[in-house]
Amino acid sequence: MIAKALMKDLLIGLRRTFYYCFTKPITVQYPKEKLTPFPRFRGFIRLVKDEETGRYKCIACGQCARVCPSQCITVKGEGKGKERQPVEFNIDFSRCIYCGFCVEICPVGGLENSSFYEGATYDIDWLKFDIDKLSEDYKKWERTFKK
Amino acid sequence: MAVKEEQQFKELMAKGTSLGKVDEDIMRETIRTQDYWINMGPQHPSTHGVLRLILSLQGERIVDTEVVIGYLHRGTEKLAEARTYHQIIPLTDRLDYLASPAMNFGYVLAVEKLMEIEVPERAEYIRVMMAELARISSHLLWLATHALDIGAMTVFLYCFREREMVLDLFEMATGGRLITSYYRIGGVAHDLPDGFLDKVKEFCEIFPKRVQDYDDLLYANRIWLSRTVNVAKISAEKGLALGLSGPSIRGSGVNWDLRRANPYSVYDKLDFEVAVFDGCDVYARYLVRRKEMLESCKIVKQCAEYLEKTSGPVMAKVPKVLKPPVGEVYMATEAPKGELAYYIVSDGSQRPYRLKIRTPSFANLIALPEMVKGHLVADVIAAIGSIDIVLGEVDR
Amino acid sequence: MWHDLGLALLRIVIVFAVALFFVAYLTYLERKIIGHMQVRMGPMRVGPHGLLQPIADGLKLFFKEDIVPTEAYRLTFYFAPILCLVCALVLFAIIPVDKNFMITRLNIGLLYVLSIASVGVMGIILAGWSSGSKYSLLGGLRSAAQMFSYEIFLGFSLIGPLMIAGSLDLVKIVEAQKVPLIVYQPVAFVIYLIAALGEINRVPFDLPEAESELVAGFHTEYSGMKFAYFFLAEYANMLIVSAIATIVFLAGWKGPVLPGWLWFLIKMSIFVFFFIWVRATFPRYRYDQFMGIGWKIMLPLVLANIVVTGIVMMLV
Amino acid sequence: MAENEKKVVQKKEQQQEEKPKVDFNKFPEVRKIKEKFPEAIEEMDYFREELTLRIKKDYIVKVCELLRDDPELSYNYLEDICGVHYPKREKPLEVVYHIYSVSRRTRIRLKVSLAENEEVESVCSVWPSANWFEREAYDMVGIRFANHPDLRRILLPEDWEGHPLRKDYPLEGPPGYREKWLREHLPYYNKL
Repeated sequence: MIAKALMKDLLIGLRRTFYYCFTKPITVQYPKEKLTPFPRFRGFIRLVKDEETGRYKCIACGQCARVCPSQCITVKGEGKGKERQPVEFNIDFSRCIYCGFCVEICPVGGLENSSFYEGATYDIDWLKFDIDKLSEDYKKWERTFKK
Repeated sequence: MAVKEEQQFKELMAKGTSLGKVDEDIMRETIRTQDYWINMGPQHPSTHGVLRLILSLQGERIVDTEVVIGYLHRGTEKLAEARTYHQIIPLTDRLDYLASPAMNFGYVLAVEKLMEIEVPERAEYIRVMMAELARISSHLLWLATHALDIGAMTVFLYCFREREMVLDLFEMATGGRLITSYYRIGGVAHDLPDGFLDKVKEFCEIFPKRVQDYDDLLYANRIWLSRTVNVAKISAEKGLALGLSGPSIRGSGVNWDLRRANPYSVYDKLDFEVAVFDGCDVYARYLVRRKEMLESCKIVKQCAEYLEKTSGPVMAKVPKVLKPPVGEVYMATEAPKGELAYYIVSDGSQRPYRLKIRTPSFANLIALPEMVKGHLVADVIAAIGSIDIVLGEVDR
Repeated sequence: MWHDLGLALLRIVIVFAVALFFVAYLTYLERKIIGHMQVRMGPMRVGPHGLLQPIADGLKLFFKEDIVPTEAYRLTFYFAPILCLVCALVLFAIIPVDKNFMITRLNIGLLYVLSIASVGVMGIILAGWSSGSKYSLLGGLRSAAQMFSYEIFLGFSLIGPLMIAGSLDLVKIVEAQKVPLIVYQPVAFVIYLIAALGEINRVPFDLPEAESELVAGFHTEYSGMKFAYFFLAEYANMLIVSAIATIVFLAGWKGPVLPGWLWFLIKMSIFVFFFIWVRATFPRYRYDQFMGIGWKIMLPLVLANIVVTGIVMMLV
Repeated sequence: MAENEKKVVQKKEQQQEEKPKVDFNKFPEVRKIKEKFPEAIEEMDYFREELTLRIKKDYIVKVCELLRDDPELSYNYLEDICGVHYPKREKPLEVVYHIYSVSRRTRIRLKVSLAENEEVESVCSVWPSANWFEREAYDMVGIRFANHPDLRRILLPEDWEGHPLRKDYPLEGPPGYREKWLREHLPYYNKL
């Protein structure tokens, strides 16, 4: 009763906010500071090139295109057996839902999830990635966006 | 004019709400007044998305509520009929986007039940852990927005701080923060990364202390109590008849948690309490979810301890092309918001013949008009918050 | 004569410039303090630590499109925010910041404050009514009931101190306090604070604009500068209420060592901080509960306070 | 690998065929219904530990009331009502009820088959929560419920044509819909 009259319940709350008034903020000032995503983060998809030979790891088997729930991948390949390479590989990131199924199903590890996530753009064509753009270093994408 | 109003009034009385007749005493207390219609939503700060309520008011007192939904209808069930069993997983993520692992969980369990797939135990523990983390994150977001609706805006950011920790855990293990798509038919996508379990344990240590923060601001606060106690009451019997499930019905004293009642996965091996409070009001539902967060934290801890000791496969041997037998299953799981069930009709092909998703929010929303009848406008907000709806789930 | 007029004008300019500056920076201060209480930073982008934020906000609001709903009563719709702001700013005229520094000294100072404040309420009611929107109307209705009843408690809670001070003149009230009146009148002080929260629409009593229920209450339909007027009026009222509390309960500019105006500002900012602090902490009352508190708890308390004060004064 | 898969599938199919005969009289639900309404049950099935009863259309409300009110059964919670469209069947529409007993923790599935023009009695009087589920079944599959208090569309707009979850309803909307939509929005979507 006395506690209620003295508004103890309210004072507890006031104490809590006052305490946090002097602690360090936990927020990140986004465009200035950025958090690095975890290695598994599913960002934009990249087409991996073999570092030694400079050829695509992809063998254009088309499994990624088939498994894609939003059907945003188109693949065309040339050559036979081990020589088979993609000549056309398009991902429409305006449709992509970043589920990672294509990366998961790829039998040769030809695709990977980069940690690039800043895909907001005024130009929707920018999101339609072709084979050259897909195999670029993803840090370059950022520059194209900022332009 | 007066005669016409009287006529309208009588018609309205005869029509009643969609669930029953309006209590006439509430309708006109002492003075004769005219009804006042107000459109709450689909764009309104506290309808948690695109819910639209048409309230008819006497002053600020609610006479009748009509709930209009469908603004977020994406045709998930139709889409599912055109996709393979595997491709449906990302669709289920987007039902309750605040607890997507729990949404995946129900679906993969349903397909596994249909195909009789035995899932490795380690995978089961990982799934349960993720689902419980999702429950914590969903309840945190619920508490955040519920408190914000009632005006306590600081709780919002405290809750988000802890939710961020859970999302970080999700990102670390699954690669997605909100839309995890982590579960697979027969297991999970990957094993847990190194150092993950330590982070989980750290979270389990910190979290109960942080709950104290919210308690300081809400638990005994007289304003919070006066806004929630005896508001939007619904009895157990009525609640069940109106389809309430999950925390919403446990706040009315019904001890019914599908994790205990019909244990699935490894819930029967885990030690946790079902949170039941019998206040029947908004405050009781707050208490239920508050306790549930702490219980989920316990479950996560147990899972982490188990997973630390064991290793093994996280994926059962499942054919790449899934062709379940002809038949139908109904798999109900306890999602953060209530009973989530998938009803799959299979015709033996790669794609489900029919996938009906019974979502908790949809069923819980049916009880809203009954709850808020006779209350004030401000209580509608509290009631919506207390049944914890997500429009992605309501409209599917 | 010209000399006096010039001096008066100078005072007016100084007081209003300082008042508007404070009002503008009060928004910044509020966002910053609440930000830190919520473990975030508040405004950080415009200028160092977001110090130019109020100016940026002002510019933005100035260039915003001015929308008038078709259902609105145009004249009152335009007039209401101006009424609100003018009523709030006019009150600064009699605030004695220091013994000799004020625009004008009225011997009925406190009465003037209470009466002008109740005119300011009309602005809000008119805004709610003339917007032609249902949410605004509900907000206006709420504010009508809320403010009229809370003015009663605000007035009554000041009567106790006034009996001791023996004057309505703000300067005399301060000079009559050898010890701050809060010592003699703690109940009146608490009631004053609560009533003040109700009077200036702050959490936990911000029902006229309860954003989660009524979107933005009486100013739902307002945009651009008209919205800014309401915004400024609200914060100006907050300053006024704090200033009155300082004068009546904390002995105004009196204090050792430091100059009087600084003491005044320090004491005032304590109240301002308190109002912001409360906003960060508490949920919002429901409309009927709020009125219940006023009429069932505060009115008996404040009347008892007056009676007790009177009896004690007779005996001593 | 592929052979393995085939084997697994074959195994599954074999299991399917070897489905053991179930003694349906061991279920109290079946006994009680048979006792009271001997003609009500058309067909019984037991698959993946789920009991399915196909009920004659006219009996559905009576059976539901029995299930709810009988103290031994006490099916007090309606989980779901769902419509399924089987265009090849003689009676193309099917309503599926999932009912749960909170006290006994058991579930039962009832089914009602309907021809295209037939109506089924609404179970709103038994469980008020059926209201929205039935509206949804009407909206999505086009099943009409008699004596429903308020049978309108629930998810789709009032003026929508057709019932999307029917099998003959194309995935991309009604024919011409997409073109019409594109024509209306073309200035904005030109860039797409």
